[in-house]
Amino acid sequence: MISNPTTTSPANQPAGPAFIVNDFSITAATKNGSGSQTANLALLRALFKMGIPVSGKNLFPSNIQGRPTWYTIRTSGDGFIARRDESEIVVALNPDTALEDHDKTATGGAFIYEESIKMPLQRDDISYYPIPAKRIAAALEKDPKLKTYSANMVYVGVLMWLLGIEEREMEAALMHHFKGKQKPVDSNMKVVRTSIEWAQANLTKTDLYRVERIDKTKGLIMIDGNTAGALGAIYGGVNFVAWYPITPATSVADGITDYLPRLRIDSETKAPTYAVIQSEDELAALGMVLGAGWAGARSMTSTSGPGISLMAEFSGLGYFAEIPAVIWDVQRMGPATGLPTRVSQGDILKAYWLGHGDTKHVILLPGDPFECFEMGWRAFDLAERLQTPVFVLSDLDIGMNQWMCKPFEYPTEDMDRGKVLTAEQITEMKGFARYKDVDGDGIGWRTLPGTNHPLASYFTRGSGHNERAQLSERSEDWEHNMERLTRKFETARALVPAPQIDIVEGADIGIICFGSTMPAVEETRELLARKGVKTSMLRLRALPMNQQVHDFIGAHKRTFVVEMNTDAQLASLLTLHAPEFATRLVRTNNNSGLPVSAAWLIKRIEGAK
Amino acid sequence: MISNPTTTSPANQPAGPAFIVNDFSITAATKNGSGSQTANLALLRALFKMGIPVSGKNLFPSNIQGRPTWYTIRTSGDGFIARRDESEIVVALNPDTALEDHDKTATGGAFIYEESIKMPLQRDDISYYPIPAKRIAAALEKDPKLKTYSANMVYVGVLMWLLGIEEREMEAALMHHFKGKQKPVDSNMKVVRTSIEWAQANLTKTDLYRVERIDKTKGLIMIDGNTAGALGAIYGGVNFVAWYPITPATSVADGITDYLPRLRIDSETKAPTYAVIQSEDELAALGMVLGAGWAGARSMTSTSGPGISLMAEFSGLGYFAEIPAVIWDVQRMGPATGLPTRVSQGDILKAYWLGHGDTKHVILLPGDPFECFEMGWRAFDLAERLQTPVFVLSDLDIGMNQWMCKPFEYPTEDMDRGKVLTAEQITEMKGFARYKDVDGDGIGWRTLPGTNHPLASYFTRGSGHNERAQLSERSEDWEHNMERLTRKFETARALVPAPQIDIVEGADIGIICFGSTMPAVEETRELLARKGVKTSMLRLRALPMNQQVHDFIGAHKRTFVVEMNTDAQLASLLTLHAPEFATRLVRTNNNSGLPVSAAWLIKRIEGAK
Amino acid sequence: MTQTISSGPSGIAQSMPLSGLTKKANINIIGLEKGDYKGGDSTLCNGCGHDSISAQIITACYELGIQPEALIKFSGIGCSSKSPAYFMSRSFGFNSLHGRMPSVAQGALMANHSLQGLGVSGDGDTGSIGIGQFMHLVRRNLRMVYIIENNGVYGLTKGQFSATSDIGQELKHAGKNELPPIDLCREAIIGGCGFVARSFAGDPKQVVPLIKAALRHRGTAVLDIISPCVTFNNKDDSTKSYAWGREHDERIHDIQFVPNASEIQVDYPAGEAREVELHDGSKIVLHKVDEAMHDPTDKHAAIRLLTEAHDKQEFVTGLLYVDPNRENLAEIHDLGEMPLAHIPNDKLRPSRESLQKLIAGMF
Amino acid sequence: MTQTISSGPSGIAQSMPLSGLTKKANINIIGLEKGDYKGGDSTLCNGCGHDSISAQIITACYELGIQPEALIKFSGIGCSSKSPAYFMSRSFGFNSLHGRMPSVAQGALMANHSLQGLGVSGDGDTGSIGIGQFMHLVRRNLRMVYIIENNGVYGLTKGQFSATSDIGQELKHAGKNELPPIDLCREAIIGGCGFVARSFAGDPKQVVPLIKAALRHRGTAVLDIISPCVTFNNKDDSTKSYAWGREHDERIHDIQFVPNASEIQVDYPAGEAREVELHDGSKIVLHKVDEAMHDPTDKHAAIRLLTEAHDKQEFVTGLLYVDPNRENLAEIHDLGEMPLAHIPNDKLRPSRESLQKLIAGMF
Ligand SMILES: Cc1ncc(C[n+]2csc(CCOP(=O)(O)OP(=O)(O)O)c2C)c(N)n1
Ligand SMILES: Cc1ncc(C[n+]2csc(CCOP(=O)(O)OP(=O)(O)O)c2C)c(N)n1
Ligand code: SF4
Ligand code: SF4
Ligand SMILES: [Mg+2]
Ligand SMILES: [Mg+2]
Repeated sequence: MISNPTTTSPANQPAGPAFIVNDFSITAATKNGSGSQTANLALLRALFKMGIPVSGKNLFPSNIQGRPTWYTIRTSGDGFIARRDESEIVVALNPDTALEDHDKTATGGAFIYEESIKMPLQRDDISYYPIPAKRIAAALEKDPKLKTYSANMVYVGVLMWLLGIEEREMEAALMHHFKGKQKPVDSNMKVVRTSIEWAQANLTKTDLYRVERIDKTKGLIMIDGNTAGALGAIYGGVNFVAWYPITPATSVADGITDYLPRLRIDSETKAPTYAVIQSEDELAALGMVLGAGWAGARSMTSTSGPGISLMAEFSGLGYFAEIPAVIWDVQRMGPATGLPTRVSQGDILKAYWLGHGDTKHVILLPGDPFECFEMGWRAFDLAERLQTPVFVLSDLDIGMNQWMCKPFEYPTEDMDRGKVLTAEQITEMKGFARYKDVDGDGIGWRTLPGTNHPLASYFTRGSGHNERAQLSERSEDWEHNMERLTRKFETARALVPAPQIDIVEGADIGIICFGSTMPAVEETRELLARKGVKTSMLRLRALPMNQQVHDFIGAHKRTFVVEMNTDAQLASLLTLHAPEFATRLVRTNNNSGLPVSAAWLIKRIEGAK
Repeated sequence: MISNPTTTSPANQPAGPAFIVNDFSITAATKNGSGSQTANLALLRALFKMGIPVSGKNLFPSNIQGRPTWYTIRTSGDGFIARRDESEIVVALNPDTALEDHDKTATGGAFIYEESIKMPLQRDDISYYPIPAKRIAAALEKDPKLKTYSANMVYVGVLMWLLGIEEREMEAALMHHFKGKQKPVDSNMKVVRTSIEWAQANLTKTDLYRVERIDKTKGLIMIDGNTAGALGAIYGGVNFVAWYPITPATSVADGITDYLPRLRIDSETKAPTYAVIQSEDELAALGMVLGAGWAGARSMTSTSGPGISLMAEFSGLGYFAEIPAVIWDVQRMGPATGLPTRVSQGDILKAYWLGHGDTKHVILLPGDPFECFEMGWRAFDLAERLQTPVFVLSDLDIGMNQWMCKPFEYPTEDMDRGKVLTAEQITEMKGFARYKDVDGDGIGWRTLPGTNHPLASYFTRGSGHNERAQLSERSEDWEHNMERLTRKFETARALVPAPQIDIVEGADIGIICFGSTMPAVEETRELLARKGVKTSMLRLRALPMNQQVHDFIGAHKRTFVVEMNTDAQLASLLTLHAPEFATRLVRTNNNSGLPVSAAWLIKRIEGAK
Repeated sequence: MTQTISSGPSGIAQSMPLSGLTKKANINIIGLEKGDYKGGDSTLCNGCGHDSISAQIITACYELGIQPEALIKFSGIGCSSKSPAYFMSRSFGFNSLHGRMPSVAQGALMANHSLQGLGVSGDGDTGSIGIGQFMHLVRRNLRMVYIIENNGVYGLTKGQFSATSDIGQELKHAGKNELPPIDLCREAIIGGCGFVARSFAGDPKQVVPLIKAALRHRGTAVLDIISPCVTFNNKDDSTKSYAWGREHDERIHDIQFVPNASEIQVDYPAGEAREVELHDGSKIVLHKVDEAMHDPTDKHAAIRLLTEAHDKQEFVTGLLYVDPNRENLAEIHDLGEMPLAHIPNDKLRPSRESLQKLIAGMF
Repeated sequence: MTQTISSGPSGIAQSMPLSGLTKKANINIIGLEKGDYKGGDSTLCNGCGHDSISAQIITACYELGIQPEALIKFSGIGCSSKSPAYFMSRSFGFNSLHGRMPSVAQGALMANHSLQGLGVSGDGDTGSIGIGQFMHLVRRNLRMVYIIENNGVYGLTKGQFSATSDIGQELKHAGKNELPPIDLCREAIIGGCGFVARSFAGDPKQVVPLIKAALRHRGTAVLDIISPCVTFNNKDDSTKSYAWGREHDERIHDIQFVPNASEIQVDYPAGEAREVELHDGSKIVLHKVDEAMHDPTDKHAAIRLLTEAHDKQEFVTGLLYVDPNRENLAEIHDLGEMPLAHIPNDKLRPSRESLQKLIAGMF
């Protein structure tokens, strides 16, 4: 391997003030199914390995092959990883969108396009770089199937030359991508090197963008939230999973299915300590999960909007029969089938109240893959402690995009299996009453099916029951039980993860957000701070909300509620949580289907002034 | 027929101040499946025909035979028809509950019991009347099956004697019950007359309750809300119904199925102008209803809580694909299976937001059978005008109990079939765009499948689409479409039935309610008024709410929100509707599963003082 | 106006082409060109079996002279369910919910039973999440053509097992399938379906006549068409792959559709022919191609044939079972000629007097 | 502690009674009296077929010496689904949602496959809303006994048609049923079920041995028991009514359960006997009672028998089909002896080191 092959890259000439370093976005426009993901992820990771903070956002269609796809990589020396609205470096490999990609290229930017694409190139505010991607690929690749694939590695090479991306980090990135298999790495590097050489020989750099090794990613990892959630569940001891495929949640179950055999085979018996079932639909998925949770397993499912709707009846049963279960909802754009490959936070109010009658649910709100892992295991402790379904609301952006984040933290607490009575205890107690609030926290003690004691059993049902789990239609029993469930919800309020709060002295403006909007909010606050505008922030990490949320709103003149949906669902929940401050809440919602940008948020906040 | 056989009734002796006339409750305690419904409904209607305002509340178990059932008839010269908490006249035919029935009898009241029931009778504050119901029935009835049945008519006779209920009105009531069939009327009257004679010969009246003919029911009818809703739908031109059985909604579909053949056979072709399908479940029911509504039928389903949960996904599709449909939800007590034979208003918030993502629905809230009929037909006009599913939220009390109300009013408006383009119009317009807001009200023009024009067709889908109904994943198209749907919801706000409002000069107290709590609210206001406490009232008749609701809350120091659920769902919706007045709302909810009483409400209002 | 477009329960018999005619002219019997039957551009993968089926649907409807506006396209969710957007743009279409096409179709076609229904679903859409609605649709015998584009995999969600996946089939994350496939043809027959056929997307010669015959059927006509997913399920060891299909595709007979009113069956010598009369009077002529002659009116034989093939993990193609005698849903409900959706308002709202009478009985 | 209560996939074989013993003593092999198997007071109608079945379940479990705590009762919603509250109070019970018992049972019995599952459902619960979950349960072959208390009507909602109602059957509001009934036994066989039987609630002599045999089966055992609804479906013209049952109940053979380890079959002379070996080694001995001898290992014969009976609207009772060879769901998932629900926490959470290794790969 050549020690430093890219010294000749124009980007590596002594900079001069004009160069813009580590602070721009690259967008590659291709067709889905053409294999550009390898190219894009390799670019992303190579930059990451150069110590440059990056984020990658994949904008893909809801089909399998041939439709326009855009992958945007943001580099930011400041460490901002939110989506930006424009791109300076644009790679156009898809003729269908080349013109619009061309027009969208930011002033001063670079437009790199497959030479065979014929189009008017009349902008004088950007640099043009035609590249023979197809020709180079064809020359190197015999298998026709693989030709289009290799064409992607050509633009990787050209970008490396253009921006000064280090070859050894690219090789390391590909090594990571191909899980250490040398063969594919070599064949890809061959294309990359050839392309670098071609660029060196045929192109002259006229734009001003380049990257430079720094050390702002030390100690961080790069991972997607669905894989993180899957691992979190596995380290949380999940041992029963029933699920039904749906974008963008499928990779949660895939991650679980892939990692379980490696991590969870009983070392003595060699038997699996788990079972994963792909059910016939979402109703069955949650039905199985409740059955397993009831019988004592750590049980979960993963789905998205349409599945949440189909789980409404079983969610109500889980709430009322008080059965532990974990339900991951990786949110996509609704209503209805909506936009399966676009992000949204449109289920938060719906999941909170899912099910007819007086149901309400505990919800966890991870803000990045690090929290997907943490809430992945914590959800089971909460579900078994509270004996109720616990929802984890992630979204397509966290779930399917690569995020830079802290390395996962090994569970800090032992598993909490909740209130379960053994046969011995029942003997001592001379029986038990399943739904009696013996501890005053609203949570009864349960027994697991098979507990070998004549007084251990009880009859679980979704219809009205008394403390002994016997069918009852008496008003007193019904009211008594509902009061206990309300008390239990108060217990939950105290147990769920507290919000992340940053109160700034003298700030009139508060910002409340949750989930994947966090990076845009952080960037916004930093940029406003630079302008001397102080803001406080509260990131909600769970429902129900606690007193801190109430006080936060009370402590600020106006609080902007940042969320990605049409009806300002979180703003509604906050209004109900803190009615006396209702008028201080400013609906700040966006439902474009794209992750929100700091530019948008700043406009909304300044516009509200 | 004997002109006035009951002159000898002690109740008919010159009154004397001591008698309490037309102002007490009668409760008959029997077992379900024993046929006591005939007896109770006959009593109810006989009193009604005597001009005495009455209401009947059936408290029945969720099984078919042999479990305790209580039927309570309230007589009220004042015209109060809300449920009362205690009963003065108690009939005990069910040994299983006789003791508790005995203890519950109001002081000064009468306890009438089957002689064979052995129990301590030591209260000196009530009158005792043992009756040989079984013996008389056995003597008159050969068929063993019918013996228990006839025993019920014995207490009818005894009550007639005891309270002075007129025999000819009883005969008329039975005639009504048996739809004019003389035979069953005669056999029942035989038991009744024998029992009257027996009572005359063997009992001495020692209590002070009796009835007296007045004319406070003139021009009123007595009917259940489900039958009313069924007829409303038929007069609204329903021509497709898909439904799945569930208590307490089943009698809506039964009513439709029973009346359609009489009212809706095409006089020329003799073909039915309708189709009713019992589907395999609620998902299929709403799927069929949406298919039919889309194709141009006036289409509806009826269900209760669990069915609402199962309809979540299709409701979202109906909202987003913009398809007219009518969904009746006769509410029962939830969560989960809950109490199928107990009343609740626990679906209002759930139905409003049914479906994942940003869905919200138009909801009608009938207050009595009269409005069930009116909203029964109006719902179709709204659904077709607004091109969206319209929910009608009734409840078990309105739906299954007999209510005294105004006679149904024949539809005051012609059918509104909404915006539908013909082939001719499309020729003129040279095509059309299904989801274009041409009129500024957010409602596009639609065509019906089969419209014979090459440009008439469009492709309906639940995924993101542009104005031409083509699949689109572009942010602008999505946002544009969601903005139009929001605009359409504003149109709905103006179109739905306005609330019923009664503002009282100088009243600080407001009361907001909806549905079956109306009678208790009216009684409460009257009784408070007599004490000099002024109250205003707003009865919500639909969602979304309009400005009047907002202003009403603003116009009162405190507004009590009366509803039957655990989580004060309407109070939540009002908080979101009028956040600046949020703190003026007083949660006044009850979830005992029984219709609320004025006594309870007065306590809550005075207690809040 | 829509009264004129079609012809009620008896299908679109009026507009049936005279034998052979359509073959010569490049307009069909109702004066339309094939282009009038085309749809939007497909977004499916190159070589997807579903696209071939779309082409065959177009051919069948064009050759039969079906009025595009008189046909409704239905589907659920999936790659297969996207395909109605890729044929017959002049027809109305309803792309419903995953597994719920049957209920939507029942509602729409009961509201307007004069229209022809053609549904396209997938094996996951019908066999997994949708098996319940499928069974009940078939039981009610709604008049519609129900095409299952069966690739034994979930395409749109990138390759999971469906209820028709083979035992032993392998997929990236899921590993090896160990559950027996559901045979949707057998389910249909047992559910009371009167037209059940199976074919292979790569065999237009067999598929087109089957679709034509299905369009003539009185009730629900189920076509289970093996339609390879080139992207996620085309290993040669899979029964749903092209390679596999070509080898194992075991014919029982091929079919020539003979429209009404045609007397002579030119190229079908008597003796070898066996006729099945459909409800609208048109006939299907079956030709024996090998000794495994199958009588499609014999339910027991059909079930046995399928059970044996199923146990061998093979599939037989052709018309498997026909019973034109069972009433369809519209007939069961005694619907008249006029579709419910066209009944004028004055016939939908009973008279003022009728209401007065009812109220009189409520005092 | 719960490890001790039962015995993993091979059922509760250890605690099996010696032949005849249980008949004499009034305690069974595990020392329990029949009273230990009783449930709460029934709230069903007097004479409801479901109550007879509850009694027969009690008898079967008592005579087999099943540990009540080692059995889970499941049900959906309906009168039938209420009945688990009326037998074996010492067993855990889960009265789930309408039509969704199969999914709940799959979850519970995969979480603890050492327990015996016994589900009670209705024809509406299984055949109408629940047919989808039923088909997929059978396909997965979960080890459980699945009893359908089939009365051809919705009892709890006061008499509507279910998917198993007879053609021509009449009901108050709904009028006449014109749709063919779904035969749940045939569906089960085609779905891959390895134990399918039908009987009649009024025939304990046949029902009890069938339940016993079902409790021994390796996978899903489906018992469709005709169970008359005296209140809403007992017109003598209904196939589900007592009167009808007595007349038409067409036997194919009666069954005597012979437990393991019993050598002599006292009252069953050799020669007339035909044995089917179940997975746990116990045998079912079939006695031919008339010329219509049926071989329950012959799938084709079973399907044909049912198809003929179905077309005649008759039903055959007895053991219809047996195939003890297919792996059950727990076996397919290679579950070990220890139920998932009993695996200690330290085996559920991988080591700190393993996480460090994974993270190292994410830089
Ligand atoms: C309720 C619901 N669950 C899951 C999905 C995700 N989903 C879309 S298509 C599909 C499977 C499609 O498989 P199949 O019917 O075989 O069609 P194919 O793509 O193979 O043609 C699934 C699970 C959905 N759209 N809706
Ligand atoms: C989702 C849902 N829909 C409807 C109902 C109402 N419901 C209760 S039992 C029942 C039918 C029961 O029929 P079946 O399964 O045959 O049991 P049976 O009462 O006849 O024994 C119905 C429709 C319900 N409980 N849940
Ligand atoms: S993924 Fe498979 S089924 Fe879907 S379009 Fe591609 S080839 Fe066809
Ligand atoms: S209604 Fe029928 S099924 Fe229900 S308990 Fe009564 S007899 Fe049994
Ligand atoms: Mg498929
Ligand atoms: Mg039943």
